[in-house]
Amino acid sequence: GDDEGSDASGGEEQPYIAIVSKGFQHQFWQAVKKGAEQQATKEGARITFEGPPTEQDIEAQVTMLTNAIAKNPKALAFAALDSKAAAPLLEDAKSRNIPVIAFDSGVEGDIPVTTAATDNKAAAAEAAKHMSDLLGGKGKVALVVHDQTSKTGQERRDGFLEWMKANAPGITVLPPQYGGGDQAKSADITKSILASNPDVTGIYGANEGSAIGVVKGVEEAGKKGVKIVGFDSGKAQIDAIKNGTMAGAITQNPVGIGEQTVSAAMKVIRGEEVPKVIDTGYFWYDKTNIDDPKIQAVLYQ
Amino acid sequence: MTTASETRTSLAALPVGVRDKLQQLLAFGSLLVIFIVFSIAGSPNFLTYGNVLAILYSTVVIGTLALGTTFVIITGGIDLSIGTGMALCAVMSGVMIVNWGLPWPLGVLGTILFGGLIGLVNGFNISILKIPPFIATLAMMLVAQGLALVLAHSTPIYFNDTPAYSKISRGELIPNFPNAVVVLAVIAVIAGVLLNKTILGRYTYSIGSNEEATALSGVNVRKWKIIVYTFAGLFIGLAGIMISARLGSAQPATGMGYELQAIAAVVIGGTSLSGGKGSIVGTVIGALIISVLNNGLQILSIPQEWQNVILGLVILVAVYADMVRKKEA
Amino acid sequence: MTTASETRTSLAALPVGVRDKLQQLLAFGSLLVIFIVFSIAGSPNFLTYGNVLAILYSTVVIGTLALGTTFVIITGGIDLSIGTGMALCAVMSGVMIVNWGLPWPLGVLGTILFGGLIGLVNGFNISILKIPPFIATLAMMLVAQGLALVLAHSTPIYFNDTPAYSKISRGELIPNFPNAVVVLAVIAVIAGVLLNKTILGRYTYSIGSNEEATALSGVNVRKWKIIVYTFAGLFIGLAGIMISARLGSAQPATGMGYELQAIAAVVIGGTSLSGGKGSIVGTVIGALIISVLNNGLQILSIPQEWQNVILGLVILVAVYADMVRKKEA
Amino acid sequence: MTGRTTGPTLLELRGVSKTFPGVRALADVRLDLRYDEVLALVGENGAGKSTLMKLLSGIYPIETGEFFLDGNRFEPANPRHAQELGISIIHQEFNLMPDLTVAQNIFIGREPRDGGFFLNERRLNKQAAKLIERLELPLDPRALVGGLTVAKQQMVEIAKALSYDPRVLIMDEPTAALNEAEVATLHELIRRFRSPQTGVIYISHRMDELKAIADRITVLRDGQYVDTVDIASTSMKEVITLMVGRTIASDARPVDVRADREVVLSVEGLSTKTLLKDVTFELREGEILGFAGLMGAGRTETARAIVGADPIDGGTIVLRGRRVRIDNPADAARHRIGYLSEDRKQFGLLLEQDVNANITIGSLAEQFSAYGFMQDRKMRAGSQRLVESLRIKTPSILQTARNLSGGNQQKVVIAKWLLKNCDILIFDEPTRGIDVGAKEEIYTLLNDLTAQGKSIIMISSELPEVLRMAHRVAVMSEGRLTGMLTADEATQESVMHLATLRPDTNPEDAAELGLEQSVGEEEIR
Ligand SMILES: Nc1ncnc2c1ncn2[C@@H]1O[C@H](COP(=O)(O)OP(=O)(O)OP(=O)(O)O)[C@@H](O)[C@H]1O
Ligand SMILES: Nc1ncnc2c1ncn2[C@@H]1O[C@H](COP(=O)(O)OP(=O)(O)OP(=O)(O)O)[C@@H](O)[C@H]1O
Ligand SMILES: [Mg+2]
Ligand SMILES: [Mg+2]
Repeated sequence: GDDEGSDASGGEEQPYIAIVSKGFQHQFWQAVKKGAEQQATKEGARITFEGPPTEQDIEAQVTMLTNAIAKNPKALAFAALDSKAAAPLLEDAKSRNIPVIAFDSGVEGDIPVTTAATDNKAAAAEAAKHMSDLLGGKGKVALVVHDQTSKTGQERRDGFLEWMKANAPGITVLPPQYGGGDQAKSADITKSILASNPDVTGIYGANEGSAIGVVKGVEEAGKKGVKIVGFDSGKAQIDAIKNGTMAGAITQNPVGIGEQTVSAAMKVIRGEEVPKVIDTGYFWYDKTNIDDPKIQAVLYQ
Repeated sequence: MTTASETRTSLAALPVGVRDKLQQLLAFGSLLVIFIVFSIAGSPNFLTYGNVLAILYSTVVIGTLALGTTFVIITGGIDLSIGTGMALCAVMSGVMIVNWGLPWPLGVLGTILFGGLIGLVNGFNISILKIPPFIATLAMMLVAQGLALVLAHSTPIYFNDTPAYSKISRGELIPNFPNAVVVLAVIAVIAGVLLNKTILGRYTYSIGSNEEATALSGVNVRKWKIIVYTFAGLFIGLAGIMISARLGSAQPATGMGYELQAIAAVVIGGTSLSGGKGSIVGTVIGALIISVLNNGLQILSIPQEWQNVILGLVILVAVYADMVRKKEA
Repeated sequence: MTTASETRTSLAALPVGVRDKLQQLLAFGSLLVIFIVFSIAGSPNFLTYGNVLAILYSTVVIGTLALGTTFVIITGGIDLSIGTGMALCAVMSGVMIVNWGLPWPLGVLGTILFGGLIGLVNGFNISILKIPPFIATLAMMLVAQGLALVLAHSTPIYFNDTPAYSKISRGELIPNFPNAVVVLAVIAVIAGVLLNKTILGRYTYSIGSNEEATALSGVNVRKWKIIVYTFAGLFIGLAGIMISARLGSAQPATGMGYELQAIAAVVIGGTSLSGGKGSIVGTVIGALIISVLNNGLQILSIPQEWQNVILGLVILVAVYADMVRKKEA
Repeated sequence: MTGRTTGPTLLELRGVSKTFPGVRALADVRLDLRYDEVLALVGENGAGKSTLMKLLSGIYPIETGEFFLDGNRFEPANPRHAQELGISIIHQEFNLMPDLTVAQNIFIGREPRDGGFFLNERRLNKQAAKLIERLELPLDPRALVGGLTVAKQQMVEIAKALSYDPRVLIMDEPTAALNEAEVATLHELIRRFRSPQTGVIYISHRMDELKAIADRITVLRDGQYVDTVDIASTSMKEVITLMVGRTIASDARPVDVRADREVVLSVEGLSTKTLLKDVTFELREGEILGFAGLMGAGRTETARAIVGADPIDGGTIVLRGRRVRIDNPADAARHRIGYLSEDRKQFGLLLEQDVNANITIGSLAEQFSAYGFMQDRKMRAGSQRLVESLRIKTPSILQTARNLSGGNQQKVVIAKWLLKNCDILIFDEPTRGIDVGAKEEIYTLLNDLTAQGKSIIMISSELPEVLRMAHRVAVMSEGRLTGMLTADEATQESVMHLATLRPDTNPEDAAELGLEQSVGEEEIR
């Protein structure tokens, strides 16, 4: 059982941590879940991990949060799709003395006792920097982003765009296209981009689905020499980097986020001190450092 | 078997009208069973005042959409634009209240009317241009989705400066009872009255059971179809208010997928997609079944990948059970 | 007006069969117009061999689903489970080929049959248990979605060790012409033959046209409905192959939303959701219209939020135009 | 002189009973059909005729009762089984697939195949053509059934039933949709069909035709067996008395011809793209204007065009001197013109709705609504009144229309128009499927309406009915009005003569109608 089912045996004594994430089906969130579960088993906690089907389903997430609180957890870990929407519920949690740990991207307000997150914008900027280096500071770059309204989507787009604007005058950036993180759709979009702009020299995929889509699209279009920079990991992306179709990618440390979140929660439950912010960091990886254990540790297959 | 035949004869004895009412009540059955199962199997956290409220509260948006759609579906039509249409209405509300700074009651009114406008366009395309409802509303679904992003510049519009707005959903005119639930109850009653007691309702049914015959009876079917879609549009507008009030912001990209859930609620409630049959009670029950299941499965901490499996199976069983019961009646 | 009446009379003169064929050709109209507009307005990059291939290639998965669904919709039914069902089939293919290490041709066969199994269950629920198609397939949609995640342990299954598998989609038995497009063409022809030249097709139309009468005529409607859904299921299985072959992996989380696009393709192609009417040619055109629009709008680099708006409007106009043309015919 | 038989009979039913929720449709009914005979089955609307036949053809499961074929007991399990036993039925309500062609409909389930799976459309159409030819029916095997008129659809049903080469042929009101000429064709078919191995059960409300076709008559009343009599030795009056349990007024011709009254409706040069050519006539206040003609003559289209159900190509409609424009039936309704369609299932009834809803739908807005709210009590009172005055047989006005017998459904449609207060009523085949007793009542009601100064256009394929009710008779052929006869001029012969004129094909006929030029124009156009 890849859920609390396994350790439900001693469930009663074990402190229960409810985790409401931004997603659940996608690999990134599965990796976070994995980290959380590992840590939970290590520290003898019982967790549930839930997230809405897409990052647009804010109401669904708010409802999940409501139900999580209804279960009176010892601690609540939460990655907000929209802080404002969740605010009253977090107030509620506070009033019930349920400590809130924010993860992935932060939660506005002072309710979260700690935030285990990465700066998506900085990470995206890093991606832009590497793209610019790969292209020698000139050329035409396209973006395939998973969505244009979610916080993650916007930060991973804007971080890239802003860095380019500021630091790479020689590079023209095409208007971002959005593929919903769907590999096939992203691949089709990539092919259209290549068709309408044959002179594109670099493409940035802002999450796993988008990045793999870009790779597929370039392959299918039979286009050579287009530099692809991706985001997150996953087997397909790792392979693409190993075989050179993808130049490199930014990854956060999803497993780490999961672990940090749970351990922080446990600390809070035990009444120990926790830092206000836990930076879970991000990493650039490519052919050169991909086998480096430090990188391997943060990648998920 | 014996019971079955008994039920049959005993029920058959009753006048038809009473029989129908009884069937509607029977429809409660599945909902009740599901609820009881969760209360027993479920952790103590399920059957608490707070959680029951949570269930009702989480039904509001889908429920609102489902109520309007019930009318459309009874006419034999369908409305796929309610989901993204709701998002567009939410954005309009944001534009009017936040960007233009209209007083929120005006903004609310305007948004509801704007929803009506969406419905009016659907109605025109379907009734006058004779475009199949599925296509007409599919097109509107896409258009609304796009416009919502355009008007909101692809970012949420926050109602921070009008705290009153959020009160529409979370406020508690009745202590410990969120307004949203009251709103849903009220509009459900209104919809029920309109469907059963007014000529709007009667024409809705008769268009659904035989459009040509209704027209040949001298009813201006074109006009009434437009009215029905426009009316359903008002609920889209209201849903836009309710969701943005709940979230405290107008989310331009949310909404896709709501149409399916709302239609599901209507159909689970016994309304036939081929038109002519249906009830508001049924729709409310259908909506509740869905949210009780969602809530219960989460409260029971069922692994998420299994939740949909169970949800699907229970819906199947619930509908089948209701059908069998009806046949016996 | 004059032309109208002329078309009418001249066409009216023709025997029904020929007239239908002609109308189907007319249906090409919208597609052609759209295509030409893009070719002119569009950058030179639209009308290139490569891009046309890209359009066809991007039609494969939706097209495959749409073909099977055409049969279901002509019987007056609907199938919402094709999207997530496809994902489940993709996962099954992964389980069989990667986890169990079956030779890929066997895996492909098994997957297609598994798709048939999904259809069989739908058919049973609809035909024997008499559950409305919308509900039965909605339930299956949820179940399939869940099972896909469960079977794949919520992670993609990669076909890295069977490069032949990807060839199914991207290989080029015909130089510079991906197999996937060939597959689509072949199954389209097969579907067309089955629908027009076999008793399966005849009963499909007959059931959709008047199920009761068909049954009274001694046709085993129950049996044939099950067959139709099972048959449509085979296409779900094949779609599962095509998408996982394209992506080189089985993605358990994709699929949701594909059903709507496929159904849209069918309906845009002139198949009536109330059953009895429809054609494979129409469905293929419908699917192409959608992917030509998607591709063209991106090629013209229209801001994405506007793309849906335009997509919606064009669909509306295209369908309306075809209707007017048909009326005149 | 009961019809109890000795010796083996072709078909024998004993002690058959059937109940529906709230209705005892059949109680201990018996019936026997001899070899080589046509047995007429008659009874009031709702007497149980169709139900009995549905049991016999395996549609309803048998509750109680014994069935014998050639003296051997049998139980039809389902329609197919009944067909295999040689029992073939033409239902009162059509069972056709509108989206399929005539040929495809006739041979559905028995398509000629190649390799068991592939259709052989050519052979299918050939077979159909042969059959149609043999039966001398005016049908095109390739025509879509959905586009045919009721009459033609009826013929498809007949062809389909005969295509099974049944031993027992059941016809449930086959002539309801047919006119004299077509009835004659059908009777000819039946005569050719009957043989020492076969027999026919023939349900009809048209007493006049029974003498012509039937050997014996079995009478049902309120779901019970009354008697079986030999045609030869019985008068129709007696049969009717057996049916309705009382004697009913004989037919009286209309008295006053209403030439003096005001013209309420005058139609001039009405034409449609499909059929109508220059139809011109006047309707006077308090007048019943009969419309006669063969199938396809254009009567229904005239009616549909007047009420705006079909687009008109030319011509004007003048109401009480005011020219009006009518684009859809709603406009017509606003001008107090009502149209009762010949096709109750497609254009008349809300099958899923209850009797009350069906009767009141037309009058809802103007009679039963206050501020948009329905006045339920008033509505029920209204429907109840009509249910009684038309003697509609239903357990309650809340019964679903689908569950009513054919004739009672027709009564419901009529009730709708009697309730709606129109000045001009266009009745297209109003008494289709209605029993003799009820017909009389309806005739009386129509006369009451005209007495109140309302005007009626009565399209009917039953010439006697037209001759009896109409003050004047308009005769149509090939979309033209070929004659207008006063009550005294109108006779079988005179009407039939005008109805069979073929001006477009036959110059003499054209000449007789003074149409030479117009024919010329036709050719020039
Ligand atoms: N499906 C049904 N459900 C309930 N009642 C029914 C149903 N079918 C028929 N009945 C009732 O059974 C009685 C007999 O109906 P049936 O159709 O046999 O009459 P009929 O003799 O054919 O009349 P008609 O001459 O009008 O066709 C009627 O009172 C009718 O209301
Ligand atoms: N409801 C209809 N649907 C389709 N076609 C129709 C319809 N009514 C009439 N038509 C067409 O118009 C022609 C004239 O039929 P119509 O019914 O007007 O003749 P009629 O004189 O009323 O004879 P009857 O009504 O006895 O068939 C028919 O041959 C048919 O092709
Ligand atoms: Mg009958
Ligand atoms: Mg007619």
